[in-house]
Amino acid sequence: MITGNIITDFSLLILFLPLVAFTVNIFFGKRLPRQGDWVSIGAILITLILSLSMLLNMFMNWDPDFSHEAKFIWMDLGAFKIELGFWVDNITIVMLVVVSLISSMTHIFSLEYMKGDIRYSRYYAYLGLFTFSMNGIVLANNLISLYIFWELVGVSSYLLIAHWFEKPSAAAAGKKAFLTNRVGDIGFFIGIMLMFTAIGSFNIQEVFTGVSQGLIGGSLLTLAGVGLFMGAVGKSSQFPLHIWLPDAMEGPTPVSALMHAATMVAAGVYLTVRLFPLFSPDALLVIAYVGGFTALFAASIAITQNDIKKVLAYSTVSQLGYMILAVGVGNYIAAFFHLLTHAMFKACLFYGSGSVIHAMHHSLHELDDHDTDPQDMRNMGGFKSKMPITYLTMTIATLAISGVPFFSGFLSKDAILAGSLGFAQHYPQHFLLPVFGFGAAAITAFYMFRLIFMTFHGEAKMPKVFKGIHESPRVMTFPLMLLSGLSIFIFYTLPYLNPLSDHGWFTELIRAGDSVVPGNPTAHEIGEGVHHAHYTAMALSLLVAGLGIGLSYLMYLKKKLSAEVWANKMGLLYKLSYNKYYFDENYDRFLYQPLLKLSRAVAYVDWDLYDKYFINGFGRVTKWLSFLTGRIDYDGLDQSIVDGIGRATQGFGKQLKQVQTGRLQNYMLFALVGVIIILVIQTI
Amino acid sequence: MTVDMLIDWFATLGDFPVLAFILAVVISGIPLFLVMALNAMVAVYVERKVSAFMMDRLGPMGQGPGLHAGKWGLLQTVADAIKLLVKEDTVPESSDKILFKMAPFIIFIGAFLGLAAVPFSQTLQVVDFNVGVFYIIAVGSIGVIGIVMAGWASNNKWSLYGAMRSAAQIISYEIPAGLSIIVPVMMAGTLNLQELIHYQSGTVWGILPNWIIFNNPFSFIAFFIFFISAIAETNRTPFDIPEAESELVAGWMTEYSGFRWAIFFLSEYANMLIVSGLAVAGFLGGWRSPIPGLFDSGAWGLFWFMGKIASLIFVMMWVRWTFPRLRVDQLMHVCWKVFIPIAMINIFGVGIWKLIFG
Amino acid sequence: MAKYFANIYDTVNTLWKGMRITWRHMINIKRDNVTLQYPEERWPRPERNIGFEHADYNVIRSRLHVDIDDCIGCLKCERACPVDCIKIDTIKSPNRGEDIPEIKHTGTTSNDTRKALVVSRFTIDMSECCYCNLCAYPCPEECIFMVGGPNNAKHDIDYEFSEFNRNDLIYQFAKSITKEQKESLQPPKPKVEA
Amino acid sequence: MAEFTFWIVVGITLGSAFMVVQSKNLVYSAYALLFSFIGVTGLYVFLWADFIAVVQVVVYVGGILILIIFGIMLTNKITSVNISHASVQKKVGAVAVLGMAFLLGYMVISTPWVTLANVEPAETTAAIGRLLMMDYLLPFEVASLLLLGALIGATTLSRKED
Amino acid sequence: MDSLTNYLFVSVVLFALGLYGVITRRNGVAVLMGVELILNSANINFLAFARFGGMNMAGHVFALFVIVLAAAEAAVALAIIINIFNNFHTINVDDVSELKQ
Repeated sequence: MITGNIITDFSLLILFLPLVAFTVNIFFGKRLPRQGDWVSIGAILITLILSLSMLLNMFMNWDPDFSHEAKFIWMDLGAFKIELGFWVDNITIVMLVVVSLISSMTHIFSLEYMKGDIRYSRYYAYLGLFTFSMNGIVLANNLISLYIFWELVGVSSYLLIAHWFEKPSAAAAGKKAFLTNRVGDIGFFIGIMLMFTAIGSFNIQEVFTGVSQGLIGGSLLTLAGVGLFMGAVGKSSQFPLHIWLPDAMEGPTPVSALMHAATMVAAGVYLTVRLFPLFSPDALLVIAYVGGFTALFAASIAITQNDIKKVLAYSTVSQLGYMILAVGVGNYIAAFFHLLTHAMFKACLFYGSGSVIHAMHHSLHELDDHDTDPQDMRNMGGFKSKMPITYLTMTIATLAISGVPFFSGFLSKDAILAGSLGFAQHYPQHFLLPVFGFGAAAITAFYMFRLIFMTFHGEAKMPKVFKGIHESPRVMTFPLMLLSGLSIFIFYTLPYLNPLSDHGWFTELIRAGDSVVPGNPTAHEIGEGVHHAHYTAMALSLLVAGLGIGLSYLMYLKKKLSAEVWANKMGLLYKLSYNKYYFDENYDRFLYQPLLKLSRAVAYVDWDLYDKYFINGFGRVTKWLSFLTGRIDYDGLDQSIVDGIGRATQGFGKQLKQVQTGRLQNYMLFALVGVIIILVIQTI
Repeated sequence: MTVDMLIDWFATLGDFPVLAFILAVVISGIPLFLVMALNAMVAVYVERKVSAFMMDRLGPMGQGPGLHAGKWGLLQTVADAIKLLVKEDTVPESSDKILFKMAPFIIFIGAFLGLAAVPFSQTLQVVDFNVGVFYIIAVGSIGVIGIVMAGWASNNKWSLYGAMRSAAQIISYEIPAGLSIIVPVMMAGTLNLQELIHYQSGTVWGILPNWIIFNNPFSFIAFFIFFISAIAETNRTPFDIPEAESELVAGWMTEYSGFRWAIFFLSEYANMLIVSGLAVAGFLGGWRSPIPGLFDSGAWGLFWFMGKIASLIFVMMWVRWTFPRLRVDQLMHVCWKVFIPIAMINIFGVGIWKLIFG
Repeated sequence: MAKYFANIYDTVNTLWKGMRITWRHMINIKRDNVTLQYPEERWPRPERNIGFEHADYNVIRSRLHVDIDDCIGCLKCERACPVDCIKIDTIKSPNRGEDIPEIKHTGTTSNDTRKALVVSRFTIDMSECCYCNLCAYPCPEECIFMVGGPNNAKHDIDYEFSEFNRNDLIYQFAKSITKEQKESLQPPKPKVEA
Repeated sequence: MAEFTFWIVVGITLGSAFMVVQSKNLVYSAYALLFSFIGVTGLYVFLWADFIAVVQVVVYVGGILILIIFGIMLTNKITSVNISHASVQKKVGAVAVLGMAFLLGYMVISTPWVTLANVEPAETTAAIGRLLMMDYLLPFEVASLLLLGALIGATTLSRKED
Repeated sequence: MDSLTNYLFVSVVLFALGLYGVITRRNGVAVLMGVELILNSANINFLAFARFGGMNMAGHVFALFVIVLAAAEAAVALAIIINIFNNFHTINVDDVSELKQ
């Protein structure tokens, strides 16, 4: 059995191996054979093996209360200490497996997808940096190191999104992602600092203890909770900071799969799951509403998008909203469960879309067509026959995300919906939350099947391009197959095989903890509510999923209902959705432009007034003074004293150089005689 | 060991410390010399036989009981020795006489001193040094001085070239040899040869004897590096460029004949014995029996030790008669670019191995 | 780097191959041995000749042989020998042409020449012989000759006569005579009158 | 016995050291240096420093002396056996050195040395290793750096420019 | 032999001889040999103090450092000497008086 120390060692290795790969690749990558991709892949595979061994250890222990903490003092300033360390429990282990699995899949997938890229080695280096920082978030045992890695994740996401920075849109998307995240991070930092000033520690478990002792409470706790949640809003791209994620699709597709589907955006959810016990009821309510609204809202945008990756991006936002909703209603284990399952099938969907785009791209390249958008679904259709593996795996993932039984998504989504329904049953005034959830579920099923039908079914929209489409190579289909396999329910319900119940190792090993805020419902109460609403929720979710799928089937496969007609009927709504509710435009008009104007005014004061008169005035005075002292120095001092000494020295030197015979041993003899003389004087 | 024991024994007999010391040294030194002589004679005979067999010849058959063919020429080396001893002792006219005469003895002293620390059995060891492993390597370098002396004093370009080559080669190969012998030293945590052998008791994996060579993969590699370096240090083919007959006549030995040449030969074979002894003590369990626990005491120790040494010396001969001579650049390439890096990795690996499993 | 290790692997592999070959030869020495322990073992003489009859091959010079029964002790060969490898001692025969059975002396040669001398010593040092054949020509009885070739009828060819001792190369042809027998053959010394 | 051996060793050491500085033949100097080193090794053994003694043999005899001999052979026309080398300022040097020696000797005599009754350590190697890895770790590392520097420096200096 | 001053005297004499060699020899290699003698005398001192004084194992460590130093010095010095030989075709140190004014 793996003991505590070895867990610490493993965690260290898991954390630092990707960093090593990053360091090697960033400095020597170009000079290594194969541009050093094997370094990164080797490191990430070792990480994966270590994570899997920890998972195995978890199964063999079967201890829901397993918790291991290792820490050391990083900064000791007397009364003020900063400790760094690991907090490993079952959630951490599962999350580590998710991160390393998706990350290694991305590494492997990128082998083919990024082949021939001009910054190939740098791409792999950044992947390593990202994995390092993501693992850091997962393993962190205190808020400050969490924050450090949080920012590192931001940096690496910036680097990866803007990987093709020759494209202005990619560079802009990177910047946007970075800056939008910054807004959330300010809230996050405020939250951390509020906690620290009240409790005096960054350590998460000590913070929990402090909250339960009532060191912080009331509106301050709510404020701190909302602040911490702000971080999650930024990173998990919740409303209103969701705007960066769709743009981030400018990055390479494997990156999207890794960061914008499975890991980085899940960091926000992971944060709320980790910190769940300290959210006050009001904060939780805010979380629930933000999450629920985001779920529905993003889903409604996804319906009308035509870019295959944009659809998936909005779908991700929506699913993250789900998770946040689940945290908000207290069913945070369901949120984490959905995080896990979502990571698998969403990564699979992204890889699938990557595979499709890759194929399109190659085909267009061969036709020498650089104008057609390879990501536009309107140019696809009928790929089923040409790309059977991609089609099959993507279909499985779509079934999973739509919440069809026998697939993982059903289990987790069901749990979330049951949670929200239970919450609404308990607090009827919040009936909107389940409505958000079920609405989003229906829409999700609809647009996901829309994607599948538009891409793989029907006849080819561009026959010329269609001719060149071919299945992707093995290294690209392997992650697809693996991840779609992992989207089947059985991996989450072992050792039980009931496809309709999420009862399994996950629910047995990862138990909800009680909230430490006095007055919050306990885990047991929440569980009761969920259990109560379970069957209703299941029935409802099956119904809405079927509804969505059926509608999509009629509209896009059978063409019984015309999409255009419906769009026209909806009119304003369609337009709003198609243009993403004009969010970017509104931000631009009401936030950026006024800010820019203000900045220009400030700049005018700084440059034209302050610099010109004050600073330059100083400069002139100084120049005049220097001239004066220069005259005194050169003409007075130098000629008489400095040069005088020089001349005297020269004269002496001429005398003394007679002694320099150039014979080493003469010098030695002189030295020896000197020593003897000193010794004699000393003795006397 | 023996010297100390003898001095103690003499102390019980009476108070004559100076005489006791001299007696003890002489008493333990004479057998050592006999071992050297015997070793050279047997080894020369075996070498001739092995080389002949490997070349599908029969080797010396004439000299021996009955003085006739079919008697395996057992007395061949005796005859050789007699021939060498009665030969004229020639000293070249233009040589540096003093150094020329002194050089063989310096080489001989190096070999003799090294032999003093070889643990022939639990008790049969002339001196049991605390730093035995290191000592043997150290006195090995005295021989180099003798070789350079011989080469220079002969005042002959072949001799000088041979000597310079030999010095460069021996000094270079001392490094991988030293680095590899550190592996058993690290495993056992001692430089004392007896303790090193005591460390190698018991079994590993239940079957194999717990010799350091079987202990872990790094020491397995280290043994081969050490052994090959040892071959190079004894200037034997395929590393015999210092005395390469076809280029340098006989290297630094060109001008020597008769008795002095015999001393060279004696030392050379003694050196083989010493390096094999070090390899046996360091890697192959010293005087321990190959079947753990069986025949592992008393005189069996001597038997096993000599048996292992004999097999190693046989392998040296086998190698000699199999491979052609290396070029100088190949020799240095092998030493500096292959053996030394691998030996360093070995040391690192053994350290980690000891941390994890030790 | 990969090349470096491939190189090492190659080296080890080929070393092992080479050593296996020599090992096989060593343990199979009985089968593979090419050495002939010469004086004891010899190559068999080839059955067939080298293209013409031995009898015609008169240049052959392998070893001197003396048919001592025909020798009359004339010392012509001894004188002819340029390297003085032939040594002959003679004693006057008591009765010319008569056999002396106790020393196996025959009185007449095969040419019916009556011998006047008993050859008490006839040695040829083959280690000194230079195979010039000069001794064979003057011999009146044709009793000294090189074996083989045209003389094949008289004596088998013998070109291998290696010995462990150098003295063994001094071939004795005379019949052995003890000292007493020798003295008995000597004519009594004339008494010197005082 | 030990007394006797000690003075013999001292005699060898100093006698060969005198040969080193006095001999006309450079090669004889070098070989006299060998005996001087071996004598010093003997002194080390008397001082209970077996490890240092062995190190002395390895480094001085096996390394430095060979280097010196190589140096001689590379910098002289070795066709003649007698590589003579002259001395300069002998008399002044001798006087100065004698003065130095007398002063130092006077110092040795006049200083009241405190002698502690030490016992012979059982294991010097382990103790040295422990000291090197703990108390003197920094000097040890510096020494290794120095060796590396010397290695690279010597190589760079003596290689042929191409 | 069991007295500190004996060793110190030996060391003094060795030091003086080494110094004499350094000062008087014309050949660079011979100068180097003198330096080696001086270093050896220092080592004798260290070990003598280690045995008789309170220096203990620290003396051994210092001796070890001195030996390391000597090895490095010999290597570099010989490289320099060979370089000098290549440039001036002599290693007599007083022929190489480039330092002269």
